[in-house]
Amino acid sequence: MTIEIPQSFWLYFTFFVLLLVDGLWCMLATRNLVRILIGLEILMKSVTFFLIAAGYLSGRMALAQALVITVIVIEVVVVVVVAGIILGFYRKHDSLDVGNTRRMKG
Amino acid sequence: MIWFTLLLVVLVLAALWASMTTTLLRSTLGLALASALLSVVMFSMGATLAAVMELSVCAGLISVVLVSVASLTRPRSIQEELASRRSRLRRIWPLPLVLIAAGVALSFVHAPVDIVLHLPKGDGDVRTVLWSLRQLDLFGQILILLAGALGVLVLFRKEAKDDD
Amino acid sequence: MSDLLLLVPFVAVVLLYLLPKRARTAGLWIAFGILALETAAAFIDRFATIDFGLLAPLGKLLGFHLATDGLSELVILCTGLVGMAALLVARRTLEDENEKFLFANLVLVAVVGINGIAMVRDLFSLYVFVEVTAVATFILIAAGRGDHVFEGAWKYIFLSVVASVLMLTSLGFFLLSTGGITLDAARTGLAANAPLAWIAMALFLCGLFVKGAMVPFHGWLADAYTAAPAPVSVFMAGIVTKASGIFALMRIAQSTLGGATPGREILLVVGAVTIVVGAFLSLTQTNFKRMLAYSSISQMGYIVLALGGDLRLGILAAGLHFFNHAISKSQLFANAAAIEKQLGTLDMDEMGGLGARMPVTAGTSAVASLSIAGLPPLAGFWSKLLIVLALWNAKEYAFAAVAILASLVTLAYFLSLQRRVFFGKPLEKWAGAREASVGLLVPAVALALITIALGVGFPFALKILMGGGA
Amino acid sequence: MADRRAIATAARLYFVYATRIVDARAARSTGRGRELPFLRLRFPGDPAIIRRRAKGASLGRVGRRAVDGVWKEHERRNCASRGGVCPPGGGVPTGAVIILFSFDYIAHYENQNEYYTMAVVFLGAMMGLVFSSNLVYLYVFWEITGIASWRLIGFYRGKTDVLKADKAFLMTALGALVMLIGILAIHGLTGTFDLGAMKGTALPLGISALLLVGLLSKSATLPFQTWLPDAGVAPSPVTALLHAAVLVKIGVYVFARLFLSTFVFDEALRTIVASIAGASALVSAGAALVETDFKRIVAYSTVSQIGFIFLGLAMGNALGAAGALLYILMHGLAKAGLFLSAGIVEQNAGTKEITKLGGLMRSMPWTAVAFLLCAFSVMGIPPFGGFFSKYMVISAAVKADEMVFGAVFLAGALLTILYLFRLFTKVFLGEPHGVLAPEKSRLMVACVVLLAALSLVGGLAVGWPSELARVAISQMLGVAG
Repeated sequence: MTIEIPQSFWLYFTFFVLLLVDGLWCMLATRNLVRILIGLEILMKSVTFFLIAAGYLSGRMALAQALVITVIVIEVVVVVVVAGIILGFYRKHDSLDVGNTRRMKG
Repeated sequence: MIWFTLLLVVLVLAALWASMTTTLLRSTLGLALASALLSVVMFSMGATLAAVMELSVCAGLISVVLVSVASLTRPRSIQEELASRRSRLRRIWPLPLVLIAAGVALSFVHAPVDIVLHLPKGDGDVRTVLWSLRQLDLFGQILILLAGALGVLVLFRKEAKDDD
Repeated sequence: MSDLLLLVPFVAVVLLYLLPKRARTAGLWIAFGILALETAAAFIDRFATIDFGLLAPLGKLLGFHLATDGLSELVILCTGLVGMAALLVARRTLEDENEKFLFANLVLVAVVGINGIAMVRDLFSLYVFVEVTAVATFILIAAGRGDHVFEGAWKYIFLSVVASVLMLTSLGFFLLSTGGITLDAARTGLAANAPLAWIAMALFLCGLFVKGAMVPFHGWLADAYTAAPAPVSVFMAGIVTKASGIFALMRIAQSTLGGATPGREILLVVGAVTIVVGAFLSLTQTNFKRMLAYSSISQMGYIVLALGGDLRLGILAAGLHFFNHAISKSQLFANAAAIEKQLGTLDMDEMGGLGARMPVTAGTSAVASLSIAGLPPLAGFWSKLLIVLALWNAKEYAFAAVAILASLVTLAYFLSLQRRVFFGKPLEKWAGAREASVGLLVPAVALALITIALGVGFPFALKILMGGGA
Repeated sequence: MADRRAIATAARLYFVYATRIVDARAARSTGRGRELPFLRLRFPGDPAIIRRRAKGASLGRVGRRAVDGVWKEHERRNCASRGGVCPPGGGVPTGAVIILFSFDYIAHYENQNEYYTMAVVFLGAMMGLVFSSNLVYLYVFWEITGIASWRLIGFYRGKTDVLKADKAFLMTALGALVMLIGILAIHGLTGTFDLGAMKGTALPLGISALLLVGLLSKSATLPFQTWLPDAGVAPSPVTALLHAAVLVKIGVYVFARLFLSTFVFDEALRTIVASIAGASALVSAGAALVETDFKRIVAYSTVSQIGFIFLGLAMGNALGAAGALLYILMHGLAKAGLFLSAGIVEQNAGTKEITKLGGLMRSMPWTAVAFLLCAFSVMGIPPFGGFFSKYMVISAAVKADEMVFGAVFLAGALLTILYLFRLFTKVFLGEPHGVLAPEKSRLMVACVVLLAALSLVGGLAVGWPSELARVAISQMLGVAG
């Protein structure tokens, strides 16, 4: 690579932050459970990207890849479980509106 | 480098589209696109194996799951849809502006960072690392897949029972 | 042979599915047996180094980089005890056989996760096992029949993902700053005072604060505990939250922070704020389980606070409080299960005078309450005393005073709980209420006896602990 | 951490109390559901008593040996000097009489098992406290008495009863926790929890103040006195046990242990304590004058008398201290008599309001006489026991040249006479209101009479108790009294 390390670090970091903000905003702005799940996925993308970038910059790409592979597996399991929970919620309330969940207080 | 940066920009745009578009199906599509773009990014950075995983699992499998969730649930009525869309739009429209502002602000930062460099690049093959150094993580993967399988069993079966 | 602690429950889950359908009723007892073995393993001196003959090559083959020490044994012991209690409660409160079978399976998966957390020496593996435990717990909560299970599970998932993001980001920073993700690498980086390493550590701590429900990330816990089915809340309150959040913090404080000032100050402030906020929130609750949940938050604050004190004594005190709280809180949730089963409600405003109807439940819950409130001669007093001593020795006088005086609030809400539920005039409405069945009383009584025995015989226990490391 | 010797000692003490509780349980189970209360007389706490009575008793050989061992160990190690144990140990016979009284009094109510268990735990903890030579164990037993009194005060399950019990528990626990901070500070200062090892330490005023908060809250002295009158919702034997014989005296006793025999008792602290005690004595005596609830009057009287005990201790000379210890003993006997008389009146007449009572002299002659005798002792009329203790404290004030406090003390004594006479005339003399309730239970009356007689005998044969107090003081202060 031709660019020097600090500069490229900030490049990666910038896009990491952008994806992160995007995902968080997506999660917080919506009331639809599936869309929250999508926001959550965007968050995971950002983190995946950051891990790869960190491996790339520090020269531990193999390690970073190994980590990312595990993260991806965990991610897919979480998504499946959450999808199951969302479906259960839908069957109960006949809606995907997160507003229906805000009933517990205290 | 320019191309690489552009790729990243497109990646963020795809994610932005996924979070802003109106229907769930398009949103899912946007996510799949972002995932695919990310795998290209990873590929170009040399993380080939992880890129393949990302492409097949995230862009493929997760999209399938999301699409099936979206199709198993009934879309809302038009009135509901319109009402909720309006309120959502009110909350989501600042997002692009925020992203642009954050991007611009961050592009001015060039503070030095103290990164520890491991030269020569690459500490062996990823397969070696995964299979000989990170068995515990592999075990964790198997375990979490098992947990996921149990979860499918519990959460989806419960549903079938409720149908009766 | 610490690998066995991961492998045996894992293999058991797989084998349980090979059982013929009719034999599945035994699932609960098989899980119980495995947890009993686990409890016993915690007592075997240097269990990790024992060679099991034929099994020895297995360890080499697998190449897990595990390490056990006093702290791991503590968690393993708590997991065994709490898991057994949860299984006993499940036996009496879950309705059909299938639910019980799945509960046993998921508990075993979570137990593998917790054992992993107890023994790993690597931040990423820590994350993986935390996630395994969390996924098993999501499913356990969501599998319930209550009205609020989705909400409870959902909030937990939402904040868990935030925690994951924080931890993974932190791992990225660790890669950049130290090139490694083992605990040792992290310690080296922190000792060299690399700014990126400190950022990474702060992020990781934040992730664990979410997992451990420290204020201001405590929002999920009360909902999750309240929504979860009775045996799940016993298990969660007893060990899941503590292992995946608090124990990880203990591990990090012990092996990476090394008493460095910035880390200690974070722990002190977060711990103290959590103690106070949790205690006052608990004071205002009307739901039995919800009050216990906020009390859990507050008590976990004590453990974190202890980590900010004098290092050696602090870890010892935190470990003891970990144990005491695991025992007493899971016992209180078992009491809650008994009450819910008998009355069908957990609203404390509807209760009163139950002490006469359910004397065993009332008596054991009083023991656990007083122990958590830190009254001698029960076990909770000694751990709190050690926590305060650790703080005092580290010259954190103000924090020590906060810790001491907050136990008055603890006492206040537990007295209010006792008053509203067990004392007062017996209500007409519950004239028919009777003591819960023996199956539900066994765990409560056993755990209460542990509390009393540890409290009364504490000086001897301390001697063993001091000798045995930790 | 605490040294091993103390650990072993405390463990043995635990064992003693445990055997005693088990013993109580066994007694109950042999009764096949019936209460066999007389068996419980055996364990009002003092290992010495146990040892004497253990000959043919049910403790069994092993238990007896353990008890013997503990006692000898205490003798050898002199954890608390033997003399020093005696005056608070005087609470034990009083406690025995009170428990005897409660056999009849409690018999009509539920939760008797809890009552007896807690009473035993309470007395046991109190003896444990007396024997502790280590601040941590002191604190442990201190809080156990708190737990026991929580359940004892909350004996009735009505909402206000339980609330008042919680209030008492929380207030004493607050004091105890503040005291715990003080204990930690002492540990920080001296590096030990062992009272013997820290002998002669000069405490900074701040730490002393922390300790004092705990002591005052347990003794229900101003400004922490409010829980004590409220705790009058408890059954009368409980109030007698807590307010007269044991609980409130613990604070005073530990004060003596800490400030007289362990730490340096400096001038500033002495003035502070004396002022608080004086104010407490006068204010609560005033409150006793205007109250109309029988038990609240007696309770305020206790607060007031505790003030005098603190005054005596704060005078700083051996005479005052010996007087205070004697005061603990005498006041315990007489005040228990007053509370128990209140219990008889309350249970038979069905009210505690003195405006609704009157002329009970006719239907309750024995109770009335016993009440009057006990009241004489509390007032300090010769030749009752109370006179000597009061006399010693006053002369200690004179000797220490603290004329102001001497005057306060005299004023307080005058008020005591006033409010006790007022109480007596309102309840036992004058026109009867409604039916005159008779004394039903002979056992209860006998207990009160016994206490009154003991008060009188304590005064007539004052040489023996005052010798004890003198020995105790000379051991505690290390000087010839």
